[in-house]
Amino acid sequence: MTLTATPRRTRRGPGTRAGPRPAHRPGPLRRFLGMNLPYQLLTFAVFAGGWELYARARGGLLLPGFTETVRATVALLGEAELWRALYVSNQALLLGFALAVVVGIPAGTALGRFRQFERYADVYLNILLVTPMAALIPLLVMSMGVGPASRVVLVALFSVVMVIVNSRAGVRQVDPALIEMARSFGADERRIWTRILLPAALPAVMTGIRLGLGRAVTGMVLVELLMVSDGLGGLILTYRGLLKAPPLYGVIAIILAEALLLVSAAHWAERRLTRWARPNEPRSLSASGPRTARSF
Amino acid sequence: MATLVSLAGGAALWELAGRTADTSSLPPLSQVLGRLAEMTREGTLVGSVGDSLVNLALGLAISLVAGLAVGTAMGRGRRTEAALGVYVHALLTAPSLVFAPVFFSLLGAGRASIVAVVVMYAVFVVIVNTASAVRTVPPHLVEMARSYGASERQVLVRVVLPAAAPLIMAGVRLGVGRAVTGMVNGEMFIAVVGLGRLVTEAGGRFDSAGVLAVLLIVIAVALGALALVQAVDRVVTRWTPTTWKDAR
Amino acid sequence: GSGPGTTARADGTLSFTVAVVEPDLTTVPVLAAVDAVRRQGHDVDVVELAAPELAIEGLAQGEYAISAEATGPALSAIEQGAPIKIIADVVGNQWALYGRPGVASCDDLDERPFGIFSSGAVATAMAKDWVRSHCTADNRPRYLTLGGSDVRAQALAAGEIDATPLELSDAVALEASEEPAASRLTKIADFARTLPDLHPQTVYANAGFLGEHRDVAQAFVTALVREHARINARPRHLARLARTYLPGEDEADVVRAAERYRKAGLFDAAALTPRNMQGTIDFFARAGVIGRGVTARDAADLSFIEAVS
Amino acid sequence: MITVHGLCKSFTARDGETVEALRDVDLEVAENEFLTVLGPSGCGKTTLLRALAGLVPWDDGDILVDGEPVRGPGPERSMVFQNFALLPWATVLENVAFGLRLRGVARAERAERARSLLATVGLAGCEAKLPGELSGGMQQRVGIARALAVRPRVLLMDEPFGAVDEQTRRLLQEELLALWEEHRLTVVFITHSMEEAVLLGDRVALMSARPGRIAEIVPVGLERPRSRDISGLARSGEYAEITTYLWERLREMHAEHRRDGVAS
Amino acid sequence: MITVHGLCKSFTARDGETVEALRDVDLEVAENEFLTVLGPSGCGKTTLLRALAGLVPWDDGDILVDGEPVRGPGPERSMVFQNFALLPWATVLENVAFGLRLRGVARAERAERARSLLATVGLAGCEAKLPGELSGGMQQRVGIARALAVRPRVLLMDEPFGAVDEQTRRLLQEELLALWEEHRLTVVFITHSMEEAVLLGDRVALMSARPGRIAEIVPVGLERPRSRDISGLARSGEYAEITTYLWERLREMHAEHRRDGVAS
Ligand SMILES: Nc1ncnc2c1ncn2[C@@H]1O[C@H](COP(=O)(O)OP(=O)(O)OP(=O)(O)O)[C@@H](O)[C@H]1O
Ligand SMILES: Nc1ncnc2c1ncn2[C@@H]1O[C@H](COP(=O)(O)OP(=O)(O)OP(=O)(O)O)[C@@H](O)[C@H]1O
Ligand SMILES: [Mg+2]
Ligand SMILES: [Mg+2]
Repeated sequence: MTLTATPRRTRRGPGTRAGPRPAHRPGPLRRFLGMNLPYQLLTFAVFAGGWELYARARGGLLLPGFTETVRATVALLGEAELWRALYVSNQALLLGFALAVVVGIPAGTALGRFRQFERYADVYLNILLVTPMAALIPLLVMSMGVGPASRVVLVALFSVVMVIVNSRAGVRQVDPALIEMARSFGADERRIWTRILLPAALPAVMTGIRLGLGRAVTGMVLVELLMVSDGLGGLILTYRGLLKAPPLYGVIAIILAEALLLVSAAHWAERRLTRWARPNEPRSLSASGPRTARSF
Repeated sequence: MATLVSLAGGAALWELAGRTADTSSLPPLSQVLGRLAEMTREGTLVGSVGDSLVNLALGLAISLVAGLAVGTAMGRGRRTEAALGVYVHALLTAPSLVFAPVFFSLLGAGRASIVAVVVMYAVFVVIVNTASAVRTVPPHLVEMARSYGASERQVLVRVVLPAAAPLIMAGVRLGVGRAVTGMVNGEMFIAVVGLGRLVTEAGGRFDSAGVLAVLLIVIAVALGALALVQAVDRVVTRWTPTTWKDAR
Repeated sequence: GSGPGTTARADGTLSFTVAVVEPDLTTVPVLAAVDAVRRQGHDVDVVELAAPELAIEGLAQGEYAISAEATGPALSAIEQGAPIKIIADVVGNQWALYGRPGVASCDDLDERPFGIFSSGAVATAMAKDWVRSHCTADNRPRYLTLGGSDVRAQALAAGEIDATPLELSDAVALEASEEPAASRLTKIADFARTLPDLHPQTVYANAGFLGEHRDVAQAFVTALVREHARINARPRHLARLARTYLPGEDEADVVRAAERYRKAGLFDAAALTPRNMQGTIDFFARAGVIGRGVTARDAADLSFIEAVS
Repeated sequence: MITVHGLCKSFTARDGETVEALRDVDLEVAENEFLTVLGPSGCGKTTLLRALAGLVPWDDGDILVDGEPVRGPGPERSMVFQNFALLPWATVLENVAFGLRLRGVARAERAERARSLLATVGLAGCEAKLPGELSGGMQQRVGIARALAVRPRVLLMDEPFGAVDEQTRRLLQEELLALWEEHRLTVVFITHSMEEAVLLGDRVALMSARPGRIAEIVPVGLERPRSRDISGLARSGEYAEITTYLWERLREMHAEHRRDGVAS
Repeated sequence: MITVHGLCKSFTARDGETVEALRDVDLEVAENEFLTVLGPSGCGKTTLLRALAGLVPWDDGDILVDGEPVRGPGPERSMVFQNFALLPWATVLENVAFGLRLRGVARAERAERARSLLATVGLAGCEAKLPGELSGGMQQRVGIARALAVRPRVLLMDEPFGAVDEQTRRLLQEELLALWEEHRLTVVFITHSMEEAVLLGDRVALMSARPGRIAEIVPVGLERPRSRDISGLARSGEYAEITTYLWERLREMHAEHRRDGVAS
């Protein structure tokens, strides 16, 4: 809440009752409670407290207390090993995710534009969506080896579906009037793609990128847990093998933090890039943003 | 129809690639199907599929109930959203498998742990989609109901949930896909049972045909579950296409 | 107490749980011993887990009474005060260092890719230990962190790495596979020989269970020792057991591998002694898995195997 | 019947800016009067109507219906929405019966009342259709039937014919007038069509924008009943006179508005 | 200038049913004529305009522009869309320059021409805004500026003021007439407002529905230029006369239409 004064009352009759629910100016406590932070803090406290109590009551070797975990996390952040692991893991993440984007956006847009193509490819997209990639890892090792290539491919496989599905949805919901308008000015198919389809699908594509990023983090960790016990996944395996629960959960917390950070960054970029797509009137009914999830 | 044609095409392509590539990592489809028949005959397969399906059904049921409840609460209440939003999004993006030890600690290696993994995989998509579906319900419909004196519960039952149904169903479809993945992963990485066990064993033997055979089953299960959801979806959201056609 | 996983029944028999980790040939005698205990009227539940740490956690909580797998996590748990005791050997040191054709010693491995697992694993520790003692300072392989033994076996077959420690079963499977390069792998070092005191895989049990139900634990250990003896006496016994307990496996592979395990004399549950137990502990301490200060007396209760003979 | 006194209402937009939607609005609507409200876009017409319906709280002032202060939606008032607000998943019959259902009317009676109202608005036979299968004009008639089904004494209508093409609009206007004449309703009818405001209303309330207030209330002296021949009326001299007057007033307001820097 | 001869066009709907959108349409539009097309919803007005623009293929008949058969969009024709069809991600300036960009006009010239046209339509200063930040009337003016930027000789307008409130609409009508008078364009202007058709057009083409055909072409004898005082014109006797005639014709058509069982 800013300091701008609420509108000056032009007149206040004696004993007026203002409306069905009186719209008082909220007091400082109400305003504090009106913000998100208190609720976030509250849930965090409940969560941390519950964790700590449970761990104290019947903690096992693999279930450390909350405070221990926080201490271990802080200690981990000071260790070179962690930073090396982050570096190693994120290499695969970066390359794999880039691959997913480079492949996924054109594939998705093509699927959205060409109905016929889509009808045939749809079932494979569904298959890709439900296939447990973890089961494929042994095959991948057999065919691609254990080098960086297979890690990159696996990360890409994990994230590409989200990018494809959302790009497709984005292209599908492009206003046909825009395409027709471009044609009326003599645009050819290539121009329609570059000037209409891609920009119009951008919000949905960005959503796909955000979701794909989350999946890519999963892929990165999974491949390290199962195939190449290096990087963050390797750290997890190590601490798990040594039954060092606090740093184990420290690594998990750091992975979660990274995922959240990346996704927030993508969200931020999404908002910057697609400012135009946001409904600027709270009550606008039509432009409620791309219905991306709809077409999965 | 197109689906069948393209599946047949894919199968042919696979067979061809498998025969020409001649590496052990990509056996031709016929060999995989042969392996599948063999596994069925041995009797290991049927029991495993049954096991897995029970895990899947339980996990999915919990995910749907919890997902719809939490999602609706988050979509309707700003405070719930504020309180839970960060966690839901963090857990949506997090690699669920790293929580395997937690489930093990809390629930042991029985069915409960695997069901928990399934829920972990599926529930957050359902929550997020339900929340956004509920949030994007046209406000004028809610206002209309209120103008006829609808109570909060009536607004929810008569307006919000029906209007949100299409998007919610989209979330459920995603959730089903994720649940199948969760089922296999839980069975591979906590307690070795069901289809996950078959995959692990085949993988350990470098039996590509075996891995792919089990995978075919998993995919069939997933597509079956998806088809079921889609059928429900069609019933629940029969009204959507007609309005959308005119809404141009 | 012996924990929530164990209950005594009215007729004096027990109901308890044994956890096995990704069962393979080495687990088969354990399963056979469980059946022997069952025949005495006890109700034994067998759960299959995906990782040894999960078994250890369950043991520490008392969910499981007995388990058998990697020694390292058990020692870590014991060091952290978990009520766990090592009671027998499950399989001897089955690891060996394998190399590509032509790789015979450390000289051939200078700056070459050398596959290891995560740093806590025993295979990693053994490999590094070997490198430390066999390679000169300017003659070091380049470590490449890969997955478990099966993944490394594949990588070795595909020529991605030049050398790696492998489990016996994976080496056998590799030799039998169709990959042409695989059949000509060289065994660079046999860890059973270079590290004679190391017992990387053992049977361990919840300490409370051991205290309260000595007779049942004894019955189990006795049965295990007997099974091992039978395997060593009759070549086809292991293969027969495998048929019962690992029905999905390929018959020919199992027979081949069983023969190798038997020949190498790896099945000897009674092989643990206070001396080699201490040697094992010292090895893990050297490798940094546990600190110094754990003694064989803390970690193991060898009275069961002593009581068998 | 309806008394609005000193009504003030501001919105705080998301960027923290305050929009004064209504300032000091005074209004009296008599029993059985047909009041039309005319004003430029964004002047606060909808806000006023939502306040009358008890759907939004306001900052200051009173609204009385039959002398009772308004505290929320009430059974004597019923609203027709600009964008119809039909439930797309419910059939036409269910939509019309929606208000009755919320009020616990039994199924059989619901159906009967809805059916007879559908006949009144010329939609007999469409009971089982979905709203998406109807044209805009038909949808709006469903909305009107729904509003009438709860037997309100006050009908609040927010640009109900805005989205309808001109020919259909005229028909709907005639039907509305006929209904009003028959049921003796009190109607507050918002529009931004001057023609419509004059042809339908007993009085036209002209609103000005930023802040929204009632600039003037113009009585319309056209004869009643008008439902028979609206188009004929539109060619009368009296109509032309009122329209000319209103048009000038609007133009002045519009000019002021533009001068104040708020683009149209 | 434009000759349409025997134009037929059917659509096959998704359920396999065939809709005859246009049947045997004949039409002549002279150089610099302002032709308005009036007809009920769904009668095929948009289809006709899209055919003129070269955006849809037709089944039978010819369209000639300057004696040349139309085979696709051409630089001499330019369209203003009912729903504006502005690129929501591009600034107002980029939107206006869109057609120029597609035609390879250099950046500097593009910007200059767009800027001057924006000034013409009264939007100087809005160059850097996004369409979402403009009101409906302003958006429509951007669409008109975009259509004019490519210097067409024929302007095809599809209910351009349908979504705009009445006051703004009148202003836009005046601005359009002024532009038309200045640039000597040929305009085909679709509307479903009778008033608009009469006030703007040299002739009004009345269309009937199912199948869509030109029922009648009514010349409008109102004096030119009209851009100065459209509202004044609307009160003239001549206007009333034409409107009355058109209204009766539409009413007849509407009645036929309803009799034929196609609800409004
Ligand atoms: N929920 C809201 N939050 C913020 N501002 C609002 C809200 N509702 C309305 N306004 C603002 O209040 C003013 C009046 O809005 P209102 O909807 O009453 O106008 P209107 O006269 O009905 O316009 P129209 O003819 O376009 O429907 C407008 O400036 C609008 O932007
Ligand atoms: N792409 C299409 N597929 C099938 N039918 C179509 C298509 N486009 C138009 N039609 C049909 O053709 C007829 C004429 O449509 P058109 O859009 O030209 O009408 P219109 O006169 O512009 O109507 P309105 O005033 O509502 O804009 C309608 O019955 C419509 O349903
Ligand atoms: Mg309004
Ligand atoms: Mg049209």
